[in-house]
Amino acid sequence: MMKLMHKEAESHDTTASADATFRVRNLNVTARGKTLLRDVNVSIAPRQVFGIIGPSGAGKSTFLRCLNRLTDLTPEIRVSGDVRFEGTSVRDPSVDPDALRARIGFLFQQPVVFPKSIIENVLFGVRRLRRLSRGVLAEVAERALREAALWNEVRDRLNDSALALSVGQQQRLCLARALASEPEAILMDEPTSALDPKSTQAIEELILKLKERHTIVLVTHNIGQARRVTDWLACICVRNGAGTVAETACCDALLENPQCQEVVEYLGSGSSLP
Amino acid sequence: MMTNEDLVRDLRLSDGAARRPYLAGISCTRLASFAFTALALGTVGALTLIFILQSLPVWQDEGIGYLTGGKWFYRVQTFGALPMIYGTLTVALIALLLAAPIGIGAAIFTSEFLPARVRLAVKITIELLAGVPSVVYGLIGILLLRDWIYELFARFDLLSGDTLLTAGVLLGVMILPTVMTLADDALRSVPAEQRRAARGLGLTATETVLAVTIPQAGRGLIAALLLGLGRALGETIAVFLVVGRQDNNLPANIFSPRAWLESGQTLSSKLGGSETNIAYGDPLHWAAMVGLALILMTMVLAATIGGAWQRKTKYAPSI
Amino acid sequence: MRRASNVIFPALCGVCALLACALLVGLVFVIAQRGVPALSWTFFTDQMRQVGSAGGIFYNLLGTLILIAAALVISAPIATGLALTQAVYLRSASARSRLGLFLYTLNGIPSIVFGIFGFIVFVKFFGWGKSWLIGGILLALMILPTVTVSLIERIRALPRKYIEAATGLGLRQSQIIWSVILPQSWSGLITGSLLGLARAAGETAPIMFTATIFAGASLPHGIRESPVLSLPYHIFILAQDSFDPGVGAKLWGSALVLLMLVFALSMIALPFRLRLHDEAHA
Amino acid sequence: MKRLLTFVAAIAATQLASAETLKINGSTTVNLPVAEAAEELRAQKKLDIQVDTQGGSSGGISGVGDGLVQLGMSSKSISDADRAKYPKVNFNPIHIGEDAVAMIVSRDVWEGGVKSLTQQQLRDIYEGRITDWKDVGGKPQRIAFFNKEPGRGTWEVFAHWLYGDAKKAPQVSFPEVGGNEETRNKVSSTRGAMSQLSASWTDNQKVFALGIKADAGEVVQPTPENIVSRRYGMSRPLFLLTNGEPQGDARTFVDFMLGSRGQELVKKHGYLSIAELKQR
Repeated sequence: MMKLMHKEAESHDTTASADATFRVRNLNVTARGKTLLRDVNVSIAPRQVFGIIGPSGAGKSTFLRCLNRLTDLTPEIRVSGDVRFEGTSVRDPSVDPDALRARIGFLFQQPVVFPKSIIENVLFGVRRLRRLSRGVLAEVAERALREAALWNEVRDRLNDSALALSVGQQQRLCLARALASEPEAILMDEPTSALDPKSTQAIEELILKLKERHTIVLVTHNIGQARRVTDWLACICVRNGAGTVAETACCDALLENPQCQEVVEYLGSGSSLP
Repeated sequence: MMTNEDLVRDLRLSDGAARRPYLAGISCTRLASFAFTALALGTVGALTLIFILQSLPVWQDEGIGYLTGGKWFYRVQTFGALPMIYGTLTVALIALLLAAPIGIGAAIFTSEFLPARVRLAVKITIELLAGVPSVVYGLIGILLLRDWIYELFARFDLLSGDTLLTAGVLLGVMILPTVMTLADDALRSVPAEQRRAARGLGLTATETVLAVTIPQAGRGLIAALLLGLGRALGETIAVFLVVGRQDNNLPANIFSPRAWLESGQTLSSKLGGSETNIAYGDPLHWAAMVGLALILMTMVLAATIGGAWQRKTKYAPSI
Repeated sequence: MRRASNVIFPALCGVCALLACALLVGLVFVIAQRGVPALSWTFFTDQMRQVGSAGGIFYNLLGTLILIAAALVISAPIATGLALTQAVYLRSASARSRLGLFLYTLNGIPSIVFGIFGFIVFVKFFGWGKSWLIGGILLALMILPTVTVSLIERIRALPRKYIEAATGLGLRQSQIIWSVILPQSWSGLITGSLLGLARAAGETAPIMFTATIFAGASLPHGIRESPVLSLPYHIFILAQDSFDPGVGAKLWGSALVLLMLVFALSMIALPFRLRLHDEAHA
Repeated sequence: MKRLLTFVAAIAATQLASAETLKINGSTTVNLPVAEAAEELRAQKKLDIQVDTQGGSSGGISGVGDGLVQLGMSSKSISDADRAKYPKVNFNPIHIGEDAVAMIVSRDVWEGGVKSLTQQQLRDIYEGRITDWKDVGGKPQRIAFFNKEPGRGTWEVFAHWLYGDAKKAPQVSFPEVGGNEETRNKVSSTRGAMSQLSASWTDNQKVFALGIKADAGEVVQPTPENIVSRRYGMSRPLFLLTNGEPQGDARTFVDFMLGSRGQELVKKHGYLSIAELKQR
């Protein structure tokens, strides 16, 4: 639909950035003197699936973690530049990073469930973030599990250990856990890489459904998945020893007609279509 | 990174090679290893057996009263160990009440809130101090602690600075490094992803510690306390110098804190005292002394094995 | 509320950590402050005189060194055997874990119990009287778990490739042990021994009935009836029976020397441990 | 088992007779001059002497009884019970000096006006009938009695003097103290404290020796004159103890202790020499 919007990342214009969910300007990340990301500029529009592809080690996960300041947890990482979420700089001193993270869900590569019951896992965050009555909590749990398409599978065993679920179910449980606190955006770091094809399909369907109400940033290695679910794509490649956004475009444009040499190489090499 | 399982499997493969007919014969290394293992096991077995055998007369003479009797007068051959069991438990309890919050709090600080480099430095310092000999603690106890306790609690009209509390506080400081370093290990063993997941949900660092790290490290923390308790129960010299060594001092109400400000006797302070020399040669008295060692050993081993077991069992689904 | 608790809780924990460090550093400070005036060259080279109120601690220090050296020599082969049995020879997981539990048990036995055990068996049954060797044996028993566990951990951390390579060459199990496992893991033995000895050097309870006397021993001349002087017992006796103000300084000086010895042993172990730490986290 | 032990002890004893090291164990009170004497003998005559103080006087007696040492140090007489316990041992106490046991109190008691006690008052305190100093003429303050631990000669002398026989002493439980310095330290740092202490260790600066008040009202202080004249009853002999006549190095040592230098050492540590005792 927007094939004309095909630009080099460096000259990414700001047409869409006025109401962008995330707007990243001149993001630089270093760790122990090594530059991980250099001059990253990206705008991510609301209620879309924004895909991030690129070779391993280029800094895709690091970029994702800059968006909700999970990078704070690694002391040696230094971040500079401007990252805005809904118009507010995430690194503004007045911003409480915990409150920020509560508004931005995060799905890890490996599902991380706590050694507790299913219901405890779903409510793990929300019951600490908001003061809710028991009845409301039950509703919240059901809604989140339904949204994560897990309700029908676990409704009868909510008090069983979450560790007994399959990995695919665990990943959806993690999604439900994130959804329970009604985040505005959801960051996903290769959420299906540990899953079998069937579970992968379930997650992909969920992503398409969730984008009606949420902004989704999806890091993926799977070009087919990118093609199936993303609206926009950014390719993060290594240039001069540091990761940077080589190209941003709407999905089809980038995949069919990459402009940038690194992207051509990346798409042409090992990660051919599945 | 290979696991021990892998190593064992690999070696079993090569062990098969060793048993090929043309390499017949048993390896000397294996023989020596098993012999040394048997020696160690045998020594501890002999130790237990000797203690049981040598303490037999007192069990025959006093029966269960040896454990429940409140009076110990060796000159008239009355042997009741209860006041010493009480003293040992009280002193260890006080030590634990002191070391548990401080040790675990400090461990939470080093493992959750300190950067790795600083954490290592603090941990090394603490472990260094875990080696301070108990006789040195005893010196500090006589020189400073007993006077402090005496003045600090003066309004309770305590008879002297040699109290169960003094010994307990001294022991608390002694086991603090043990508790802290084991608790730190337990907290560090909680996978980092779990913390990250909680932080990703928007929980604060504090909420993450309380909701994720501590519950999951729970067994490890209990193990740290139990192993600390084991050390506290068995300590001899430091306690000996400040506990007062008063026999037969069972308080009327053991739950009153006032009872902690009395002098007392612990199993180890009794064993470290002059009676051990006097008792040898009088079968019954000697049996009573050895019996104290047996009781002490049982108590310490219960705590230590409990701790070891807690530490070993991986965290399981808690529901 | 949430933000407040997120400040208060770490602060509380920080106070605990600070308190722990302050307590322990304060303790070292007190000992150092009182002990330093006693230190001099002759304090180390002269023997004790006038029941501890004059002279130095030469034979006390020497006796303690003899005791821990004996403990080291006795515990090293036994610990190696135990570690190999546990980490290499035993096949069933339950037998291995039972041996592990045995080590925990041994580690838990109070030192005074070892003392009484040594008194019954060696001093009385064997009729050795007080002897440095009994002290060495008892201290070796005491540090055995520390040494063994440290060695086992090092064996477990061995990179798989070494064993694969050696197996590929067709070496027998015992050859692999001597050519690969032990050479690669002996730092575990050193670390464990140093940490164990740091504890053993300061122990009074196991040696007071079995191996050490207050005055009059010099170098041991045999096994039977051959006690040594030692620093911890010296301090213990002087703490109860110093009859002279002169003893005070010597007493604190002795405590300081003992503390330094114990710290030195731990410090020597440190580089080995840090290397292990770095490898584990690489 | 018992037979085995006796056998082992016998072997140990024969071993000892030929051993060249002279081993001494026992009372910390006797230890002071003995340890210094040992030091001098080691330097002068190259004798190999080991001195230890485990278990106090009882440790010395049992050490000789079990054949673990050639010389015991004891600040109490050998009782019939001791002889009965070691029927094969011929205990031979050698008197090398005399010491008195003083009842000491802390400064606040002394300044509160308690300077002496009667024998009956001491019994009442020891048996727990009097627990406050105000009942014996002092200021109101609970009595913190530190009892010398079992086996200490000091305690035996105290009990013997108070009850005629240590065995008749009632079974009581007080906080216990061991060595003399420990006693002095704990008494001086505790209000209302009292204990038994070798008279030579009382300095009347940190701890204060009470006089003993006779029924007639006359107060006897633990001074050397009163000890020599036996007016102060709570005194004790200091013994070296052997099994039979001392032999070899033990003989040398005993002779040294009874000689002029040895007796000087006895006096140096605050005890009465044999010569002083014979003056009476």
